[in-house]
Amino acid sequence: MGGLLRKIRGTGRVAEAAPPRPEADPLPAARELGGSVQVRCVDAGSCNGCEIEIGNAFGPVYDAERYGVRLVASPRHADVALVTGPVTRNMAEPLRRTVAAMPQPAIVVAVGDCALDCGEFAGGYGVEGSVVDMVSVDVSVPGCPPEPAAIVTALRTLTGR
Amino acid sequence: MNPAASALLLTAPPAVPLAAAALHAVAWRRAARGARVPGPAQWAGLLGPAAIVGCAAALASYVPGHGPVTAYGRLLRADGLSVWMLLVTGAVALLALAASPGYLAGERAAGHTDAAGTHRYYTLVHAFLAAMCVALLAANLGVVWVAIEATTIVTAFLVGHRTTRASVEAAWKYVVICSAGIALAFLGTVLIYYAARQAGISEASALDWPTLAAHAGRLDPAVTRLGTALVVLGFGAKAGLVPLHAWLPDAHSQAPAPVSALMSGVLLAVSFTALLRYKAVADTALGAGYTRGLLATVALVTLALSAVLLLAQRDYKRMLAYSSMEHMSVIALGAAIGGPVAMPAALLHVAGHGLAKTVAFCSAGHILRLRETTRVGRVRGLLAQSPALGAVFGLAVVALLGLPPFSLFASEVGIVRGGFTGGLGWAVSLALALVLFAFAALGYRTGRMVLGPPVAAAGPPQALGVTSAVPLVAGLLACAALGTALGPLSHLLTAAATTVGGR
Amino acid sequence: MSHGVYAQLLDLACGVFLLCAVVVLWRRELAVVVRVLAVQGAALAAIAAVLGGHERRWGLLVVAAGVGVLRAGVLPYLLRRALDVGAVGGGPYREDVSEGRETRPVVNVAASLVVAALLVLLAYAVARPLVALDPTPATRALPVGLSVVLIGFFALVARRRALAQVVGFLVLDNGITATAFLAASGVPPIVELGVSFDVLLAVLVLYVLTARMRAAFGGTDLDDLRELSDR
Amino acid sequence: MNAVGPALAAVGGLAVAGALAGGLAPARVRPLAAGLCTAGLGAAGVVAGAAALGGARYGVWLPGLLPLAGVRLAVDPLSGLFMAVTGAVTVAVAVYGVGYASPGGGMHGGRGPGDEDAAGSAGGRHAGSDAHEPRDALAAGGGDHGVRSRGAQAVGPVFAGAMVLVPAAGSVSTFLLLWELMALASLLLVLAEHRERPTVRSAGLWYAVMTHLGLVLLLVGLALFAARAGGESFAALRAGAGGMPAGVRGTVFVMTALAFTSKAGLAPLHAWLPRAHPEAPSHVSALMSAAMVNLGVYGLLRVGFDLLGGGPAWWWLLLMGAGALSAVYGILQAAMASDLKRLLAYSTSENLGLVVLGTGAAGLFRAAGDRPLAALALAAALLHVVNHAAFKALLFCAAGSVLRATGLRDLDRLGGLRARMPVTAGLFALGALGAVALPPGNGFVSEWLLLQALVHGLAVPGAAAAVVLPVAVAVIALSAGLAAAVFVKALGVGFFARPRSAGAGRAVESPPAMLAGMALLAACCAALALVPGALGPALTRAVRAAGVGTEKPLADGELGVHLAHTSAALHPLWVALALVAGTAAVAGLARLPARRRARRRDARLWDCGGGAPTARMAYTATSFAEPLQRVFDDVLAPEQDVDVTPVRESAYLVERVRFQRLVPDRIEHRLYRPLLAAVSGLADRARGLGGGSVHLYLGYGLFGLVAVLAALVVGW
Amino acid sequence: MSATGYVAVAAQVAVVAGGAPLLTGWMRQVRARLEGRAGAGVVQPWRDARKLLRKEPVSPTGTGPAFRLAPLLLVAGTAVVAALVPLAATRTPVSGSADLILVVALLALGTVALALAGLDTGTAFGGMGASREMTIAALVEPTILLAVFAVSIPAGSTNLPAIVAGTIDHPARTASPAELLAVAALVVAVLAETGRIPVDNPATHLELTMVHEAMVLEYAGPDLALVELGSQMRLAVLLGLVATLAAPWGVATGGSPALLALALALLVAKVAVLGTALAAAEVFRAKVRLFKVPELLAGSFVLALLAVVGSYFLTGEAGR
Repeated sequence: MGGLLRKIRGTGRVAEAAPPRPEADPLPAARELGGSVQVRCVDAGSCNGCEIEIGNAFGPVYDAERYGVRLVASPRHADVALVTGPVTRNMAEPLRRTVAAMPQPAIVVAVGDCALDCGEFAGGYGVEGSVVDMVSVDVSVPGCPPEPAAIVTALRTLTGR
Repeated sequence: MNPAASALLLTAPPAVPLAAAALHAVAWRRAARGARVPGPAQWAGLLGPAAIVGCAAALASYVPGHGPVTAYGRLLRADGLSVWMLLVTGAVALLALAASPGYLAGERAAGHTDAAGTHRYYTLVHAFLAAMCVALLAANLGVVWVAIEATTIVTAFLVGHRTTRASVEAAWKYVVICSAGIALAFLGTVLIYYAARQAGISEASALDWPTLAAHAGRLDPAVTRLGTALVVLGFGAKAGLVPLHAWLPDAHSQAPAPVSALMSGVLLAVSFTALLRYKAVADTALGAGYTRGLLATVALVTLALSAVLLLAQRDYKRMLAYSSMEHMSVIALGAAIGGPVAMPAALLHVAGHGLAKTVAFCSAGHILRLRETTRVGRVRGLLAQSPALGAVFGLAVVALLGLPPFSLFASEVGIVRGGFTGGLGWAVSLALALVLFAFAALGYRTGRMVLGPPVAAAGPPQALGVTSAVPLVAGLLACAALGTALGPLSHLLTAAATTVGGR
Repeated sequence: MSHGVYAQLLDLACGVFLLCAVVVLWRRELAVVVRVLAVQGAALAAIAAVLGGHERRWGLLVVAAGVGVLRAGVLPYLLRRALDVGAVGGGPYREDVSEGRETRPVVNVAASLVVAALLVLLAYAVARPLVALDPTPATRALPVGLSVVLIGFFALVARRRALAQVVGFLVLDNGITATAFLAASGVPPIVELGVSFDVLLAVLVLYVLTARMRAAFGGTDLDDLRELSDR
Repeated sequence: MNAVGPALAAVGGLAVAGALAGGLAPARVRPLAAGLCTAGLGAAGVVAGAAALGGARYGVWLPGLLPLAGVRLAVDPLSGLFMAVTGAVTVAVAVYGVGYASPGGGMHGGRGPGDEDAAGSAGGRHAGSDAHEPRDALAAGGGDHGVRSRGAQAVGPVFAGAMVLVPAAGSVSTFLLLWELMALASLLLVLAEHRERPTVRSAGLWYAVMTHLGLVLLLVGLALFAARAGGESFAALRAGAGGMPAGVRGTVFVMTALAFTSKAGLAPLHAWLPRAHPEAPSHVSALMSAAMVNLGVYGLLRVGFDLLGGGPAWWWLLLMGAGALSAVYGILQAAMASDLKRLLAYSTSENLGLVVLGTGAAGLFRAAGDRPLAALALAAALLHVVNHAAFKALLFCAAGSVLRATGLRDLDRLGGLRARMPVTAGLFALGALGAVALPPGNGFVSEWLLLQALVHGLAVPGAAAAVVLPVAVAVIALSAGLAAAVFVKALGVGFFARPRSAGAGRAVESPPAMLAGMALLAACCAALALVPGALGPALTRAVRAAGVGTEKPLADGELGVHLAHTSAALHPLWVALALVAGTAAVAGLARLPARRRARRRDARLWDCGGGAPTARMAYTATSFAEPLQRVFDDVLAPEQDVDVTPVRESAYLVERVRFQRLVPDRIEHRLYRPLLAAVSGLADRARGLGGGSVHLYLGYGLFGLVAVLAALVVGW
Repeated sequence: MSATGYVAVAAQVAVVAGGAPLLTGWMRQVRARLEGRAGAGVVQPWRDARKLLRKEPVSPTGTGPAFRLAPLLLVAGTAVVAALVPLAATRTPVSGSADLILVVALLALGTVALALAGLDTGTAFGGMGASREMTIAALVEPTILLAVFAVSIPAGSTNLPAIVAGTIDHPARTASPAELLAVAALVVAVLAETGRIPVDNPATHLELTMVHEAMVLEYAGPDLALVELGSQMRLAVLLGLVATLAAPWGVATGGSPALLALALALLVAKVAVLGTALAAAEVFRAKVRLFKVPELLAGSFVLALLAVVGSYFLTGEAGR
């Protein structure tokens, strides 16, 4: 117990200074969210590279939470579906059902090249298509895998903070 | 009451059945093979019991108010106890003989008997009734003994009615065990006679019960104690009490249903009445302690034995026989306690048990005719297949279990209350525990037989004929009526109880 | 009849009476046992006659005669007829000889004699208060009556043959009647008449039942009678 | 001229009239005729009870009836309370019974061929008998047997009449007569559906033998009491009780307490309750659970407090022990039960356990001399009797209409009844609210009062109180918590979500008569929940008649429940209003910020994206109770066996797995099984006594003769 | 009853309703700071609530009135509790029936309503959450009531204002062993009741470990907002109750509005301190396996039992 306290006092604040707010005008749906975004990550068949980056985005260093973004367990609770990876044949129907389960206004963010244009896995026998083909994507974060900062910036455009 | 009327009232009960017996005996002799049994002759059989009930009712209205009635120079005497028992005998006989034609018709249809057999049956049953009436009305203890021995002899061939191996076995055991038991009773009577003669009572009235009861104080205690012990063993044998009880299940499972009804309902009680007579004498001679201890021990041992044997029983007629043993032990316990509550309760229990057991045995007869087996295991779904018979048999067993509307409940409560007031609390509690075993066993088997879905093998639903249903329902209603209100009979009951020590 | 002669005669009769009971237990052949039963009946009649003579009660003598005729004459005759019917068996040859003999009694003969002795002792102990009440030569012989009752009952229990059991029953009954005579010189006549009539009827019933048993079971061995049981 | 006399006469008369009507009327009109007589009978009972509660005393002696003893009636406010409760329940259940027994009505369920699921049908099935689906007599839709038979309809009014009259009995014999009449009538009613299921007969036998055991104990206890007190009427008992030695008073109390706690379904002698109630027709089990068990409590009060006039502390500690044991054990078994009526039966055992706990506490306080607190504890116990009668009758009637509509009792196969039987589901929910003892419900009021009595009991001197009372509070709290879990399971698993069997799928709402009966009971529950104060004066008089205390336990003239001596008070009406107003306000406020009136969208259930969730994926009663069972594993000791059938070719490929779990009744196993085994062993060995050989029988005779002669010689 | 009484009640409800999200925001902020993160700010829960209230209401197929009514009943029940409990003032119009047993029962009513809603959906998660929630609620009940029993002994009644006023008059009572044991037992019970770390992890995503969240997986939009507001208010009220029982100073016993304002301020401060302690404690503890929770609750039950028996033997002045 004591050791942990000393460690906490020692490390102090880990989160880096918040970069300036992105100027891009927020989406009409995002404006309704009013600075509170609840995110449900959906892995539509990614190689988990993007998942690691999303993890880092919510880690102490990038700390996406400080901008009002929170990960939640069920699409019912979520406003944003953070979709990664090319959509495999098995994940096509579940992805559609997850997006349908989210109450309006709902936003889909496609993370990583695979989500945009199937990236490395284009033409794979198991791949149904990219996320863009499957569901209407509002925001996309290119990169393989995209920087955590890029993901955080994308999310900040939704919260507006 | 003028002597002529009293003589008539006292001789009619034995005489009318005897006459009927004679009539049937003549018809038995002349009956050809296969001759049809005239219908009215069968229903004439009801005259005997009707006469008994009529005379008993007349006496019942007279005796409690004015004391005992005697006739033929004090040979026949009717006091409270004998009138009460006469009433019970008449009622049970009425039910049994009303059920007999139906039963015998079934037997004839099944080929077990023929016209001659029917006439022989009626002859012996009427003789049986006459003997019992004599046993009740006789004042001389010797004559009482002779009458009871006569009942054994007369019913021997009734038990052996069907000429099968089992009925011969039952008849032999019945005659040998009962005669041995009754012989002991006669030895006891002789010893009481010896003590009476030594106490200076004249030879003519030494065995006359009223004089004996009056002078009992002067009897020699040691001889009286030996005589009473032998009488309890002897008449106990005929009343189904330990140690010479073993004839009862065999005789009842083989005898025709109305006969076993008569035997269980009344014969056991008549021999117990004889025993009560001796108890009255012994109580004044030796003080109540001796007979109370002896009777209570015999009663509890019988109750234990019958309860345990009921638990593992597989034959429903033997089950009813053991239930008779159980109820006779409860009656014996009630008599042992004595006192103003337990003695009338015991006598009421005799009446209630007589009626309920008659209905149970007669319906068991019908069940045997319907399903041709006496095994409890092979009779299923009775209520589903013939509702009336199932209901009557079920209600009869409910009465025997001592459940309320029927009189056995009131009498059992009376005996328990009397027991605690009379200081025999421990015996009564032990008895109740044993009765609980019997309750469980009887309830389990009756439930198996009566309840459950209709069994295909048992054939189409069969209604119980009106003629055979009427006596059974009448029996149940009488038992229930006795249970709710005694009405005019309550004076007779108290009078009967006081004659044998229910002070 | 002087007092001494009366006492000796009475003791002689009682002695013969008790001896017959023991012999019934001792011998196995039914024919012999029936004859001993007749002798016992005669002894019983003798006891009654001696008592009647001593107390000058002619009624008692008549009763003694009746008892003699019944217990020494009629009943043994009935038993012999039942035996012969069994023996003849209606065929050219006699039925197997075991019918006439008590081949395997429930209790072997030696043991039953010991038991008989014990029962006699018990009878004497039980009869002590009876004798003490009125010590006359007659009442002093009461234990004999009681012991014959107990021996009769034991014979009833220990015999396998139907007729042997009937003999046991009759010995038991003789004992009781003897007790009655010795104790109070006989019960009132109508009771005595009724009792005798009942005993006669009982034997008649048993006679008919033996015939039926022979027809149903093919023999009179009581061990066959085990079908009615709770097992 | 007080109304008790004529009302009692009306009860008796209508009982006989109902019996005749039920027995003789043609099949079509029989349920109606018998039902009306029973309802009239109940109403007369309520009138008599109310009059007695109003302070009217009544006594009558009828020497003509009941040979050797005569019938004596004596009514005082304590018996008035129980007569009123029994009467009210009888009226409602009679109305319900008319609908329940009338032919036709809802679609008849019964076991659909297709839905025999392979998963273990586990839960509280008692050992031995396989639980093939109980075909409801009416579901078979036919004939003149079961509930509509002549016998059942004739015995119904007799049962109700006997129950209403038991509290009016004034002497030992009358009490025993009515007690046993009630037992016999209820036995015949339990056996009404003997054709449908084999388990009915074994339940009937258990019930008959245990009730008779109760009668034997009662008979011995009261006969000893009457003998020592020198009189048979209650007045004589009351007078003679003082002079009796402590040992006799103790024996009388223990004997009668065993009998009465057995009738109230408390732990050691409760084995009949979870068997008889599920097998009885539902309106009969409603009457048994809501009225008959109360008479066990009435007996305890009448003998313990009134006739014996209280006793030493160990009496009441015994009662509190039994009450606590059956409260916790009953509710635990209820939590494990998946048969709805068995669940309700065990819940009855729990609630009556709490009532007896309160009664024991009252006795303890009285023995310690603290009369006002004893009065309060007893008032709490009596109020809980009334509350329990109301909500348990409602629950059993609702369970009956579910059984009638679906032919099923097993919660694992029900489900989806809210959509198909909305009114029954709503009424069951109201009853469940009462049973879970939470604020707007009526159960909470009496349990709150009971807790107040125990909490204030610590002032009573004596170390026993200091240890026993906290444990009692813990027991009440644990049983209340578990009761909440039980009724969430019953309501949630039984009525919500989708049907898990064809029978449940075909359910249709019950006929109007049944709904009317249930509505009547619901109204009683609501009234008791919102204005319990109205019963204050009646409770005070009943408590004073029981001879516990003269002070007023509850302040008069209050709608809520005010304790006379302390500042504790409860206003259920205000709490309910606050909750309703709060809910409305929150609903209004929540809609405020949503600017556009968004229409409520119907969406598919969230299934993690996989296939649509089927009915069998929902939680059943067994799975709902699994955590609880694992927590109380050592208390319940469930028997569980899994048999795996491998494919013939290879042992590693599994063809079929059969899982079966059974939560046995441990008290029954530990107490009854060895007893039954011993008795049947004894019976088999004793069979030899009736051996069959003539020599053996004559041997008995000779042995008896020689033994008696030897005894005489020795001079015994 | 003076006007301040009504004002006090209204103020209490307002403070609890408004302050609860702030309390949760504050606790998340403390936790973020301890974990080196920047944290979303104290006001974030308000923003979440506002956003959720504006979203589109969704009712899953096959759900009935239980599903719709549960959130409303949860919030309303907690609001009534907030009104009853003397967080700020002891003499209010409702203080007559402010009974501790009633308060515990009202909170249990909210749990039962939510469990029924979980079962109403008919999904596996709903049933699982309901089953576990009811199991834990059943085991918490004895602990809470025994703690109530222990706390009520010195005051001689379970009426909350009487207890608080009594403790204010006799400050020594708070230090008595019985009171300490009772408050310790109450704290463990509060953790179990509100589903905080050792018993259940509010921020978990693993459905199989959830207890409270599994029941509300199907809620969306306004219903979800109410459910979250309800559980936040429940946490705030319970911490307020613990604070009032453990350190009742500052609760306005008199009638003046100034004292009321001071009391409210002190209430917020005390609850904030307790919130900080709870958040900090959560950093050091991990969620306990479901079937270890009964052992935890058994421990707290023993504490409560000792409190009751102890208070009887030690002080012995169990007043009426």
